[in-house]
Amino acid sequence: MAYAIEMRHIRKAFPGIVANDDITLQVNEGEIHALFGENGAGKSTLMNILFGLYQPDEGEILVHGKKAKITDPNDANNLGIGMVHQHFMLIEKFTVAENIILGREPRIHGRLDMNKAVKIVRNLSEKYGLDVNPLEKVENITVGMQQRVEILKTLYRGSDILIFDEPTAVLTPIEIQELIEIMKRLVSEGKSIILITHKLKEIFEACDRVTVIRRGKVIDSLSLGETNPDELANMMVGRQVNTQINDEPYEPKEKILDVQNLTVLDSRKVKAVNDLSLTVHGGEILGVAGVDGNGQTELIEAISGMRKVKSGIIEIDGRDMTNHRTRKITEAGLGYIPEDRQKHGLVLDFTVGENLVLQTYYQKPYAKAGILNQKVISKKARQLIEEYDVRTPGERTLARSLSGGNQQKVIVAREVDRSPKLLVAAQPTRGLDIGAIEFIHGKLLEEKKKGKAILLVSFELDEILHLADRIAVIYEGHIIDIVNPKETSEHELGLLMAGHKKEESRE
Amino acid sequence: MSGLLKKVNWMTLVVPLVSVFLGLLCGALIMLAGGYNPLLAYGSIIQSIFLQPYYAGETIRAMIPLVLAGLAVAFAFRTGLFNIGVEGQLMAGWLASVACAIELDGLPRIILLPLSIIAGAVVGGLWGYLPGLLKARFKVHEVISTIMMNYISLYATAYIIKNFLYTEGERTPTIPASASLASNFLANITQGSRLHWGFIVAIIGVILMWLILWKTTMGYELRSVGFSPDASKYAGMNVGRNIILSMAISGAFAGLAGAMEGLGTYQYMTINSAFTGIGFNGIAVALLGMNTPVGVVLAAALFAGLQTGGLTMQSVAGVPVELIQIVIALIIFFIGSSYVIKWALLRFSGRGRN
Amino acid sequence: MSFYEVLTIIIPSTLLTAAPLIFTSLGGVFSEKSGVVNIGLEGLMWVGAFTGAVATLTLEHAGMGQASPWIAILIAGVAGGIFSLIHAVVSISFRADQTVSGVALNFLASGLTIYLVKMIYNGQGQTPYITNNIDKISIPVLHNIPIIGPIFFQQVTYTSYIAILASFAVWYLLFKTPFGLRLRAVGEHPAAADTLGISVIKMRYIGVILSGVFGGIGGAVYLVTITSNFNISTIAGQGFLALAAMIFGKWHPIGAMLGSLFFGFAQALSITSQQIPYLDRLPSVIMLIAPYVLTLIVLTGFVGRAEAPKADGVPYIKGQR
Amino acid sequence: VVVLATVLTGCGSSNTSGSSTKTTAFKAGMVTDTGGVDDKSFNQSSWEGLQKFGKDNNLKIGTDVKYLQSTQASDYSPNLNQLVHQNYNVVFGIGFLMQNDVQKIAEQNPNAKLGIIDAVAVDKNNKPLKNVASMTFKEEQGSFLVGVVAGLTTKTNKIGFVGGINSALIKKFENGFKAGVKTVNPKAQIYVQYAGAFNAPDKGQAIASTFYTQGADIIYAAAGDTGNGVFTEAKNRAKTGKKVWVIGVDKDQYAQGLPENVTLTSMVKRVDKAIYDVAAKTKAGKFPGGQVLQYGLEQNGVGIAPTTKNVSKKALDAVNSYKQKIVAGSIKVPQTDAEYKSFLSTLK
Ligand SMILES: Nc1ncnc2c1ncn2[C@@H]1O[C@H](COP(=O)(O)OP(=O)(O)OP(=O)(O)O)[C@@H](O)[C@H]1O
Ligand SMILES: Nc1ncnc2c1ncn2[C@@H]1O[C@H](COP(=O)(O)OP(=O)(O)OP(=O)(O)O)[C@@H](O)[C@H]1O
Ligand SMILES: [Mg+2]
Ligand SMILES: [Mg+2]
Repeated sequence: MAYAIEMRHIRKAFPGIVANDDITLQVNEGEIHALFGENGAGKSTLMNILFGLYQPDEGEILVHGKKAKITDPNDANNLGIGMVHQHFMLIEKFTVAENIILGREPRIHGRLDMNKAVKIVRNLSEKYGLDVNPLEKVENITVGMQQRVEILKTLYRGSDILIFDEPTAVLTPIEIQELIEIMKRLVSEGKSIILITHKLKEIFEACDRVTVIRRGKVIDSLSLGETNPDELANMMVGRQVNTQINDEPYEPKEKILDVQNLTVLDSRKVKAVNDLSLTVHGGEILGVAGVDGNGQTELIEAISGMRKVKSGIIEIDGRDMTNHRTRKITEAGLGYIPEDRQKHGLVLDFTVGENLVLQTYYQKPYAKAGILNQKVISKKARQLIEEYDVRTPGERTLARSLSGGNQQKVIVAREVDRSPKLLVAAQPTRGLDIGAIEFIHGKLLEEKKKGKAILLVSFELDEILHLADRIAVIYEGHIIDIVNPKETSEHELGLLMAGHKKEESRE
Repeated sequence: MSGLLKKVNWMTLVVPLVSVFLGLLCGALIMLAGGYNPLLAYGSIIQSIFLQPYYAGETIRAMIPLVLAGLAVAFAFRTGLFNIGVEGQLMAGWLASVACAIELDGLPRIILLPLSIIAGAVVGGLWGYLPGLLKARFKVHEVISTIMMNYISLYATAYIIKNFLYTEGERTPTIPASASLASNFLANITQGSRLHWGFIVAIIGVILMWLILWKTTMGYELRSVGFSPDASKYAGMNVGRNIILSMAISGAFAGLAGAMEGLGTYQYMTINSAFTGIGFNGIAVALLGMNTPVGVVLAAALFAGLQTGGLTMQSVAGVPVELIQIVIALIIFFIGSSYVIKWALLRFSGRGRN
Repeated sequence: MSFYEVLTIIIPSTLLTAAPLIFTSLGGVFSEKSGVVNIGLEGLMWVGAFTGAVATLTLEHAGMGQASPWIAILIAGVAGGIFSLIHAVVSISFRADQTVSGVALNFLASGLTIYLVKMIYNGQGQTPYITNNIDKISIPVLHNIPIIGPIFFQQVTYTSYIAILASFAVWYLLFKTPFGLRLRAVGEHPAAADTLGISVIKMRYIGVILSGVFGGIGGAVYLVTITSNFNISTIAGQGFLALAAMIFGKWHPIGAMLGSLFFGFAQALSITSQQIPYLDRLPSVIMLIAPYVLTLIVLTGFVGRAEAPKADGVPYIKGQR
Repeated sequence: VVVLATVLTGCGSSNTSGSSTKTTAFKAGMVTDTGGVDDKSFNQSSWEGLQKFGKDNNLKIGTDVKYLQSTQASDYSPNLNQLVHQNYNVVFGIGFLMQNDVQKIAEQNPNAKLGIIDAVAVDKNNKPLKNVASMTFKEEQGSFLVGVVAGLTTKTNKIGFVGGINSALIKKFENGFKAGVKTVNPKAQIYVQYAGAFNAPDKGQAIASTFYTQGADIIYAAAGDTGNGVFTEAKNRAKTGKKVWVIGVDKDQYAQGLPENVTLTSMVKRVDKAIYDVAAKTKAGKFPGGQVLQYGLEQNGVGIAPTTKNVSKKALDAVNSYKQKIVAGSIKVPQTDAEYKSFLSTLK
């Protein structure tokens, strides 16, 4: 029987890099096929080719056994191929319905027929159990719902082959479960799905078969019965993976971060952090677990002085830092690895060197009396590039042209090198491949050894379970419970993150 | 990789040259279409500005405000801002310097002259400060706000002159000699052109911009905020302050340009019923100069030469002066399309690479 | 003068000065909604006014009489559309900075039109006067309506009403038709539109060309109703005023129309006020700068946030990450 | 023709440029302000005057006799310089805006001969410059006469005056005009407004619209291109059947009032005459350097337009008699607001 999708010997090169190198991908009718690989392995590129956004340099594509020429998304749509993109493709000012019908608008004598559109959307969302409000503006709906809109877009176009590019990266554990349900339902409706993800767990939960790609080449294509997580992980990176574990003994030193009854409003003036208290001691990693949107971002922004504190106190190393300027707080000993490396962590159009002194450019020895000392700066840069093994032609290269993982390394180097008393790390490994993750985890543990206090915020439960000495679970803006990783389970954490607190909770 | 970098640098030099060439070429074609003789026309320009001291002098004179206006635009560009308001800031600075010179007549030269120049810079700076403030506080896009400020400046300066500094001939009184940049010496060696000491100010401006942007922490912050306000904020910089600062400095350069006209070229300010055009030319100069101080000087030289020479071209080859403006416009278009020019050049030089 | 008399003077001249602004600002709406900033409106009005003059003169000469200015307006629209192609090519296909390209467009327009005038009218810096301009008239029947008749329907030109109707037509086109939805989509999130098979390039070209057509019409209307000859000072900032009106109207066709009317009113008042007791005391400069100051105030958001299309001014490059 | 001229000028300049001093024919040149030689105003009539001079002395138009157009104020000086350096025997600066540049260049080139319109060129200590002929006009006298016409023609006893830029020069037009009106029609009411620009026909039209709506039936426009807006408005009104008049300025603007025929008369200012006059004197070796030549009624430097189709017999007679009086000096026409005040008091 013919494959739903068969991509033969696809090659695609970008300036300076071959993204896809003789890739062959075969997806059976009615299966969920996982595409698994490091960042930059070439997954998105391959899918963008399948969807007609890029043209392959070589190779051919067969859809349901028939040769297909896909030069733009229209062709893909006509062939029944739909794609849910890694970065959502939604127009925030438009309503859900408008976003879905865009490009194939129902009309009555040349005019938009919105009523019909709304009806269609309602029917679709009922049929597939994708609950959305057609008349709501996209800017006002949750990420999870936005993703449902993306899926509906493809269904509205009658796609029977759906591509999901890293759909779970932006989702909370609960939403992830829902999504997996939805995908199974779609398959049972006779659709075929290609799922891109970095998360082994999901692959084994959701998929039938998997194709592993590394640096643009297909390593293997096998059904999940025949393999196991470790094997896949090794295939992906091409070597033995040894995940870092926090095996250091836990002996907290003096209090470094002390947050008391903190209340912070979010941009919509709603209490995002609500009477929250926590402390972090030297020589410990405090993991903050929680579903996205429970106040993590606001908490960190408050600590780093990026957001006004409504009430409460923040003390760093015994000094009151409540509502002080970021610069002052940094100087008081805060190191900060922000959530969005490209937007907040780096000046992409600065050189690597300039980025490495982004926090210290105005201090001796990098500057005297307002005059920069280029020599010292580049010397320092070269040293850090060496030390943190940042893969870059040199310190004069623009940060923009660095790869995601290497960009993150630059930030870590900058923040850790200042050896701050308190290191706040938000999603430090999001979207990175296992190699880079290893490296960064290693650095965090080193700092702990040095007796620094580390506040680690992450949506990846296993990351927290691996690294944290204590886990503070945040729910609706306050710490619902603090648990010991050695004695807790994903199940318990899941419940806490969902707001269910057990009666006999440990201390 | 380093090879690729070299190619890029090579590009940044070639693109402006190609653009200028193409601009002049199109200009020639237009002249042919109009039945004029391009060789005679361009010849007359070169002949006049290189062989006749008067026009050489006038060219340098015209360069002075162009350089400063160009620096103003370039400086803002470097910090991620597009200052279309140079025109208005220039007029504000022009009036301020002239007013200062007239009102404080009697002060000794060593005080009055610098004071008048600074007055121009300060008021020009203020005129840039406001859009900066609006952007920092209310996210008002500077392109729009500076356009609005241009017209406010145009009408306001006219009103002030009319009502407070008026004299026969629709202008302010002439400034006292003690505040003048004009120089008989310079005039004499250039057959009585209006060349004045302002060129020193322009040179200082060029050096200043270079120092500020690349040698100081202030410049580091300005560029950082220009490239990425968010990252700068996370790095503890005061984004708003830097935006305002940048616009103010840019405006100050523009104000200086105005002061040069007021204290140097004219010795007074006329009631302008339309814009001087210097500000808009400044945009072209900055772009052609790739927003680098030296580039700005070279670009200013080209445009000043074209405009001064254009007058000779009019009388010798009979070509309407508007042609010069057309050529300048075309050059901007070509510079703006550098992406295509690079692409084309790479195609041509492509054979060499695999 | 009685207050009523003042109205019968100010309102008609408001309508008169507003008409060109309305057309041009509608042009601005088209291009910016599609995601292309258009600082070049001024230049487009230059081209429109120039074409309007030359075309009318030619048609008059060909004996078209009263019809000449009307046909000329349409020709000017075409000319504007063609001229705006430069902006489209440079800023959409060649990915030049849209503001830069717009500035250059203004340069080119003012240089080229005067150059051409000198070509066509052997060396003269301005065109002759057209004899058939579109006159201010009293609208039949309507001007007899008591009270409002003399205010709104006397000493007016049809172009003013056409302009106002046009703004509603544009509103309908942008917000009630698939074309409008797509145009706005391209201005908000081109990549999204692209994945849905909408050609971003094509839509933006259409947006810019339409802005050229309307800008051209605006310039021509200004010429045939007000100046009736073209010279270097015919178009002096009306294009930027239209730009301001568009922003003042928050990138919305109806808003742009109201903004234009308001600016027209400010100008009319700045002139008539000098004949009105007490008002004649206040310096006319206040009225002159009012539109610009008010635009700034609007932008500061005191009058509600003005939201530009999200991708306004951002060149679209396929597959850029 | 253009091409030919090009080539001629081409070689013409190549041997005059530099410091060569060989000058064959007599050469006269002028520099226009930004208006250009077709501004339907004084730039144009200056050029007409110079061309006539050229023809009468069969000099080559475009070379021996030529003009340079300025596109911005900063062009005046280079343009004037260019003609001086090309050894033109006499170089005219058109308009008071050029006063400063003319003075400067006159001082720098003592043996160049220059002329200036509407201004008096003086040196540092306000002495007339030896090598500049200053040509001024008694606009108030001409304006007085058209004022008389207006005063005798108005039916509504409401008359308007639209000025370009409120300056001493235009004040002469205004006060002369008002004086003329009041002299023959004391109860006439006069609206006065300045557009603030010589190149804003839209403003001119709006002001005219205001005046006419207020009941004025005659408007005197001394406003250059701005005045064209007044014509547009008048023609509009005429088309809708209202009888309104415009009084033109500088040249005989009768033709511009057609086909609706709205031009009552015009106050002509014979700049062409002055230019021709000075050019001729110079050629004859009698360059009136250092003199201030005032062109008034008696020199026929100003006056009412030759076309008098629309002027009543009665008005024409009045005009002639007043002309006598003014020339004779028995009427001193006011120039400034102050003089106008005292003039009014003498009327009572
Ligand atoms: N438009 C582009 N221009 C240049 N290089 C590109 C482009 N798109 C992708 N690449 C490069 O091609 C390689 C494959 O990129 P791709 O996005 O397919 O990786 P990926 O597997 O999707 O990684 P991730 O998991 O981070 O999404 C990467 O090195 C990437 O940097
Ligand atoms: N838009 C782009 N244009 C040109 N080159 C790009 C682009 N995006 C990425 N690249 C190049 O592709 C390479 C890989 O980029 P990418 O961001 O995919 O890194 P990655 O493969 O995810 O690495 P890591 O796993 O460390 O994140 C980088 O060296 C980068 O220079
Ligand atoms: Mg990546
Ligand atoms: Mg990807």
